[in-house]
Amino acid sequence: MEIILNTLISLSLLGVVLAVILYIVAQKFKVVEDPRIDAAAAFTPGANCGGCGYPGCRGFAEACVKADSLDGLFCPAGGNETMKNIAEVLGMVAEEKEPQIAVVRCNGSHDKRRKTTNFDGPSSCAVSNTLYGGDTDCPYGCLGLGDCVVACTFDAIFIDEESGLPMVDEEKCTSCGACVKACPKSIIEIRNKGKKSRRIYVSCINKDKGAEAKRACNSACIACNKCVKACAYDAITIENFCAYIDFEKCKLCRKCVSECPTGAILELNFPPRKESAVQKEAKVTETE
Amino acid sequence: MLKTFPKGGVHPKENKFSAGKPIEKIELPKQVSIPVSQHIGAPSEPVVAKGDTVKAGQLIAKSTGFVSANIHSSVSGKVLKIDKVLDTSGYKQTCIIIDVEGDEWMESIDRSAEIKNNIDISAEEIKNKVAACGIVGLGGATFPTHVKMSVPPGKTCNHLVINAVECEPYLTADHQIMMERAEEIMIGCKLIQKAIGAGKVLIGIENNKPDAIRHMSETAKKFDNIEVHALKVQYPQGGEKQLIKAVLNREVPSGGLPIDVGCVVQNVGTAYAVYEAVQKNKPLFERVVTVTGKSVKKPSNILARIGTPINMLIEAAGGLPEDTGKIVNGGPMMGKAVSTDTVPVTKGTSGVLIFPQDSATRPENFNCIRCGRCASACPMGLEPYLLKNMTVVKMYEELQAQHALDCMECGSCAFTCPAGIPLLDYIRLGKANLNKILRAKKS
Amino acid sequence: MNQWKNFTKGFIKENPILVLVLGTCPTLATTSSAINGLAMGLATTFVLVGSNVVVSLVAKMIPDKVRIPSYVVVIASFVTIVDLSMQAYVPAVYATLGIFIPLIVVNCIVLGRAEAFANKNTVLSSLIDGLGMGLGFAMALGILGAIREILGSGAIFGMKVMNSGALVFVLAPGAFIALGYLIALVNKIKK
Amino acid sequence: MAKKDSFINMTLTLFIITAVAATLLGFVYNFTKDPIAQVKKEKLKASINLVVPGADKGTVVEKSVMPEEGKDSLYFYEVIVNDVKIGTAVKTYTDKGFAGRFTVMVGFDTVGNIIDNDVLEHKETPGLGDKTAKSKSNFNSQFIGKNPGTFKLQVKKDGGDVDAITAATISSRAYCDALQRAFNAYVKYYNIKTEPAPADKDKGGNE
Amino acid sequence: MEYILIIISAILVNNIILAQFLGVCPFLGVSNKVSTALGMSGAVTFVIVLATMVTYLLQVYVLKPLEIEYLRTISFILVIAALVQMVEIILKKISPSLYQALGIFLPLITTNCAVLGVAILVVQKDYNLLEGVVFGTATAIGFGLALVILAGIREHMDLVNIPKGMKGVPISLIVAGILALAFMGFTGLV
Amino acid sequence: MAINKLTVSMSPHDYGKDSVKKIMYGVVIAMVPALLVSIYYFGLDAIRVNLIAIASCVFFEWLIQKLFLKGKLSVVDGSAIVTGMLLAFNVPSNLPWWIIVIGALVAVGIGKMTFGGLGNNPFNPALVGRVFLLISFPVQMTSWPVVKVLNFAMTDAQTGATPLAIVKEGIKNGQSFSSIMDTMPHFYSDAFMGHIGGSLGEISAIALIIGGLYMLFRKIITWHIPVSILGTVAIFAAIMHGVNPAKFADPAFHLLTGGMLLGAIFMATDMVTSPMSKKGMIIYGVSIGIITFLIRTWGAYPEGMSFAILIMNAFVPLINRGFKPGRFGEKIKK
Ligand SMILES: Cc1cc2nc3c(=O)[nH]c(=O)nc-3n(C[C@H](O)[C@H](O)[C@H](O)COP(=O)(O)O)c2cc1C
Ligand SMILES: Cc1cc2nc3c(=O)[nH]c(=O)nc-3n(C[C@H](O)[C@H](O)[C@H](O)COP(=O)(O)O)c2cc1C
Ligand SMILES: Cc1cc2nc3c(=O)[nH]c(=O)nc-3n(C[C@H](O)[C@H](O)[C@H](O)COP(=O)(O)O)c2cc1C
Ligand SMILES: Cc1cc2nc3c(=O)[nH]c(=O)nc-3n(C[C@H](O)[C@H](O)[C@H](O)CO)c2cc1C
Ligand code: SF4
Ligand code: SF4
Ligand code: SF4
Ligand code: SF4
Ligand code: FES
Repeated sequence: MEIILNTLISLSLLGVVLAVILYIVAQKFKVVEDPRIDAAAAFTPGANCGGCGYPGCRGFAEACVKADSLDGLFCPAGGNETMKNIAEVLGMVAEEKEPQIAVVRCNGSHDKRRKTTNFDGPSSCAVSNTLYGGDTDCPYGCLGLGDCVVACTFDAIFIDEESGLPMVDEEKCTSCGACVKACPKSIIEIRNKGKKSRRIYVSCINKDKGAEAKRACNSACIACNKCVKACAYDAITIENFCAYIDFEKCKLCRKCVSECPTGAILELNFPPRKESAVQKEAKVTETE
Repeated sequence: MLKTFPKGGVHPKENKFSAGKPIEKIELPKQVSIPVSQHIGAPSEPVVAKGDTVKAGQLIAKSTGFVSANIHSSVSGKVLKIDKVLDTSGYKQTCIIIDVEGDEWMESIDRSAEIKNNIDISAEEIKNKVAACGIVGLGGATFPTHVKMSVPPGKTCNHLVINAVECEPYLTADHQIMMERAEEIMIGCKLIQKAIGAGKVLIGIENNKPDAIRHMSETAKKFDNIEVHALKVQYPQGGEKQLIKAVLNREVPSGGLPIDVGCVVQNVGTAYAVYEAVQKNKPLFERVVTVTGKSVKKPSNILARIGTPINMLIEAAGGLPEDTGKIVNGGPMMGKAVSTDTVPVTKGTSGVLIFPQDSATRPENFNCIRCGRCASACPMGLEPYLLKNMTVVKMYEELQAQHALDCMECGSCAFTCPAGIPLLDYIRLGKANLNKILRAKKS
Repeated sequence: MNQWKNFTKGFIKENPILVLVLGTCPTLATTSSAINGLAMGLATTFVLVGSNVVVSLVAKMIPDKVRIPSYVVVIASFVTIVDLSMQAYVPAVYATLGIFIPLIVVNCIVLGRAEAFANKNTVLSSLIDGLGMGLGFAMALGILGAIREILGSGAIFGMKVMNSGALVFVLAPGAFIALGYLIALVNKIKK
Repeated sequence: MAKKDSFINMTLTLFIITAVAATLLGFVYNFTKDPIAQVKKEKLKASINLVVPGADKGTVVEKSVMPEEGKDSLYFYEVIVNDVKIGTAVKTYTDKGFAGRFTVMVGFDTVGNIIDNDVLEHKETPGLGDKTAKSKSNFNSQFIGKNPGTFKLQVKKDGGDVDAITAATISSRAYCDALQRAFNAYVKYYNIKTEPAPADKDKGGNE
Repeated sequence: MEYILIIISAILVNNIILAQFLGVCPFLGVSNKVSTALGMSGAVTFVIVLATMVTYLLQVYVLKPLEIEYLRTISFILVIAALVQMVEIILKKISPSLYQALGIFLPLITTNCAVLGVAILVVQKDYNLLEGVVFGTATAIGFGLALVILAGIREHMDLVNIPKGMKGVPISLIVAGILALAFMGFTGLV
Repeated sequence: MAINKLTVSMSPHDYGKDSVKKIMYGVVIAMVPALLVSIYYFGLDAIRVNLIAIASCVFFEWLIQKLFLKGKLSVVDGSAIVTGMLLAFNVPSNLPWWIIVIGALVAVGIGKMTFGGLGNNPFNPALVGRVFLLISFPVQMTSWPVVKVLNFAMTDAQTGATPLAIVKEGIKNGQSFSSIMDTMPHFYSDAFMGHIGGSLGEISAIALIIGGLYMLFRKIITWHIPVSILGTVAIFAAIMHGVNPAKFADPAFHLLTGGMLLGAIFMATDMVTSPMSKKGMIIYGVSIGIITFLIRTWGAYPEGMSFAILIMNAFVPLINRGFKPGRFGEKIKK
């Protein structure tokens, strides 16, 4: 019995003493940290991809907690769901964002763009780009060395063997924008995913006059203005000899696609067209 | 013991095939395309329009800022168009394209052969003339010479160092110009010396050009305060910081300029150009270019007009060899490979080098074996393997801490690496990205 | 939560050693043979289950600043119980596991589970979590023990299968190396 | 979810938890105290019994004896069966092992013959030095029945009578050293007369 | 001499991580950068030395006289837990940057086997207070040494191409294994 | 004239002549004298051990590369041959073949390829293999066959101990250093030529020194590491020998025996696992010297070179961090 008593007294005394000390220390060195940061961070995907523009997921959570509203704060990897969760924790409203995806705006596959030189150097677009415009005549086009592939933490982008161009995997892409930052040619753009994942965009960013662009690449945008005229919604503008389709305005009517003489406008995930007359017409213009 | 710089450096095979070949002139091209940006600094602005007729030496593009340079026509003819043309940098650039009609020079240019050695002109006027004639550094960096001549207030310059080491293998343009135009060069030196107020002129020449050392020393005797220093052969002695260290044993501080240790460095070719500009009123529209290579039939030193496509020079040197694999504008250590043989000669073109197929590609590469040779070879005392790795993993802050910006891109590291790692490719990228970040931070 | 999933997660998906890499010290120290590893694993399982249950019961009442001390007391009580009982009833096993029994108290997974799971879940879930984690731990220890025993002394569960082994594997370096490759393998399999 | 930290509830919580734990443990301890003591005793007994068979049937008297050489004392366990001293187990040690201290239990009969011996603790290399243990090889059976007074406790390489373990001469030597220490102390303590120890204390000897 | 032997033994021969397997989790966890490894070593040294002293007193003046030594584990760990908690609270206040860097690993010191291990070893080895403190400090230095070495190697490996599957924990363990192999060379120094 | 597609790359366009391959094969050539001596003294066994070690190293490197690592095959670079040869040099000539194969697997598999192959390994592969074997198979690894022409005593069967072990044991047993040396007449000249017991490649000082000079001449290594190791050991040995000549061996003995020269010339100099800067190399060498001397004199093992090098390998990243080359223009702060 004595042992039990000794045990009881000494151990609980120890407990009490430590509790008192801890209390005092805790009082003396008080730091307040918002516990909501952890709560919010718990909802982030934890991929630390940087797509939100903050250093890592926790950094984003901190920014959300500090901000007055969630306007302008968005986690592309977690998407609307994450934002809803965070909003809930913080008692704010999340802005719904249309789902987005990366698109590669170069269509100059091997067969359409002539190679003029051999690049002898490390397999890196960024390195190649510090040297010269690229191993084809088009200094705007994709270098095909896959910096974007390396940058993507979600394995969502890969170089297609046949065309030598990057392809985006719609399932995996979170629109985090890492590839956009990685591409030294600024070829990749984050665009709205579109209804049923349907998108139309000009797959070219060259800034050269039509003739020159055409010389370098068969599917370059030659700024012929046909698409602009065809578009009933004013969605297409031409700047620096290159057309651009505003995804906010585009109604996915596909008229421009058939107008383009070089095939620079791409449509994705549309059902096949019924009549091929338009296409045929397009071909005729192309051969002219 | 011969003087040299103490740290790092390599000694590539010299291969000076064109040494001793007299400077020759070649016929005018049918068309020249003259880029508006042939120097470090802001591109110049064209002052001619399509259809204008121009004479050789006529101003065709005007300098657009303090660090910028005038550009003059190198031929007489008619402006065909102003368009973008692929230049030696590998990018398309605005060029003034002129159809050649003849070789009529501006009247103000003194074309006589007589050497004008009296200096009766003020420092200010020298600078103005140099600026007007669009003189830029011919040593490779093409930095506008009048800018260098304007010593910033608060600094004094007591030495003018003339860079005649020509440490790049293959190249012989400077060597040849020293053999043929020593006296003019000396007058050029005196002019620069006067403009910057330097007490002494020191000419550094590497020991592999004994004839030039002899000839220049002889000639220098006619002038006061000009000394010729023979230097041990070691690349990159031509780097200005190394040259100053070798000649004067002064170390330009990290991130500093030669003027911080009281020096200005000019290339011999630049000195000659200054002579021509000041004494003969001749703008910089032609320069000596070494055309050479292992399989080139007739390695030559050619006086070429700016804007001449390099294939004309190659033709003059015996034509493009069958087995050509790579054409380099400049020396083998720092020159740029060009993507076609139609790019024009610019003020910075010191050589056209033709590599046969078998030496056009880089050696087999392995993993870095951490031998540290790159670090021993680096004349700036950097650790190239580290800079490369940091670039790959994007550690830019660390890059800056490791003095990446001190790298002068001499290529000694990549030259010496037994694993064949393209160190400099990455370091350049790292520097470019780091500079981008620093610029963004500043603004 | 699906209790079956809760139970099985400890085996591969969130295996405390192979995936979470917690509790490495006893793992390395006691796996010089398969049987030692298993014994240690089971002892740990007992503590884990006990402490998980108690922690989930009392979690709501404990102020934050004394949370860890309190949990630690709970865990240590269980450990002491195991320690005393093993000394009394299975002295042979106790002899080899030596000082590692008291160290269960600091085995990161025990406190880790108390912190990460038990204090926000029900008693039942916590019990199952403890059991799953514990058995997962024991399994990993058993496997590692078996590997080291075979490579190190050419035996498995004490039965000789080879003439001799590479001694290193029963010593400290072999423990690290074997665990390293095992984790690499699991990483690969998980993918 | 957790309570706020106030002085009272921090102290109280920790108090209650420690108190409950203490009570519980107190009981467990009481419960296991005796079996543990038993186990410990048996373990010692067992090792004594190994070197002095019959010890389990008799009583054991423990003594601590300082040897002539060495810093630490040896433990003597006199085994008395039916009031007769049948032998003494000596817990001895050596510091000449390959990798540190070596503890050995050796049993002597009343005239100093070795009854049996075994390693208690060692740090030798597994597979080499650990062959000195009974379970690993029959190295130590060569000492059974020998009297160190006549049997020269040195490895053959050093001119003694002991067959060393292959490639573990150092451990073998150390083992002999431990036995010798035990023997010397034993002989001195009980004042037993044996034939003079081999005179030629040569290179194998101690300082 | 006694102390020197204790120090050599604790740092080189019986290195707490490489030979005794105590404190392996933080060894693997906080070794990705030399700077954090140094911070962690400092924190661990501080806690170990403090804990050794407190637990020693507890052992000698409470547990032993009252014959309740079986409470060693529970009372030691309680003391250590409270101590770590205290260090954490204080650190958060006076050096938020170090706190940030050590992050989740501070609480892990509680469950760092090394701390409790040293406290128990001091009692087992019958050291006196000074010996105990020397031993604790040396052990902590041994811990720090191994940690910093691993951090150095890992920092280097971040810059080169390690096979993907080996990155992180596996490669750290293998480095630790080879390191342990190398440290076996010190066998017999004491 | 139409030209073919030009190659475009960054400067420099000229490259030094040296390559990894040349360096590695240079090391192989430097090891030839030691190999010949080992054949002279150990006969065909020396060839057997070398062949097995080299073949298995190359094979495992190839296999692992093929199975686990992508990228081009690297076995041609010759580093596996060096590793194999050095592994062979570090084991007794009568080692069973399967132990050699295990050693090669550990050296190449654990020591090198786990880290991604040539250049990435922080530890010297051959030494990882050797120490692994030493700890795992101490009996086989420490029974050295006696060299053909027997010259000194203490040999019962066909195996004998190395001079280091003999001296260490003797001193532990209270003999004086000089009395032990008396049992080995002509020791110094024998050790210089290679007529002593030991691992395959470590016996002949002269052969190793020739190899070292060749590598210095070819600029494969620099003097810093070998000289600082040997110098440190010599100084420490001289001091201790001076203090107590009976208990401590003399410097020449230390330098000529065991893996001292092999380690200092061929193994500590492995560029992959040694520091980059000259200052770092000296720190590294001195530390190896100290640790070796420590282990040899007070540790349990008679030989400490392998351990010392491995331990210092671990410090190399820290040394590289601490000892940077002097930057141009940094000292001068105007
Ligand atoms: C690595 C390196 C090597 C150089 N080599 C030479 C050279 O051989 N000759 C030369 O005139 N300039 C060389 N330069 C350029 C000089 O640094 C410096 O810019 C030039 O001498 C200044 O004179 P300038 O402005 O008249 O060209 C080199 C530069 C670098 C970075
Ligand atoms: C921003 C900048 C300012 C410079 N200012 C001066 C100057 O005031 N005086 C001078 O002599 N050189 C000046 N220089 C020229 C450099 O000293 C150097 O000659 C030039 O960068 C090319 O040298 P390199 O060929 O060695 O690279 C300046 C260069 C730069 C980039
Ligand atoms: C890894 C290793 C472990 C060793 N372990 C022991 C040991 O436990 N006991 C021992 O006596 N010698 C040990 N040795 C020492 C050698 O085996 C030594 O050569 C031997 O003791 C000399 O005895 P011999 O004359 O029988 O060869 C070890 C040696 C090595 C390399
Ligand atoms: C001078 C020199 C010494 C070398 N020493 C060794 C060595 O001791 N062990 C080894 O495995 N490889 C050695 N190598 C080969 C190679 O560097 C080694 O296998 C790499 O560590 C593999 O990445 C050496 C190479 C050189 C050039
Ligand atoms: S493809 Fe681009 S935007 Fe999409 S996930 Fe990958 S990196 Fe992010
Ligand atoms: S899209 Fe950009 S980053 Fe991707 S391969 Fe093309 S050039 Fe490189
Ligand atoms: S290129 Fe830069 S890093 Fe390389 S040697 Fe030259 S200065 Fe040094
Ligand atoms: S020279 Fe090449 S192999 Fe050597 S350290 Fe530098 S990068 Fe690595
Ligand atoms: S189990 Fe020891 S530190 Fe985690």
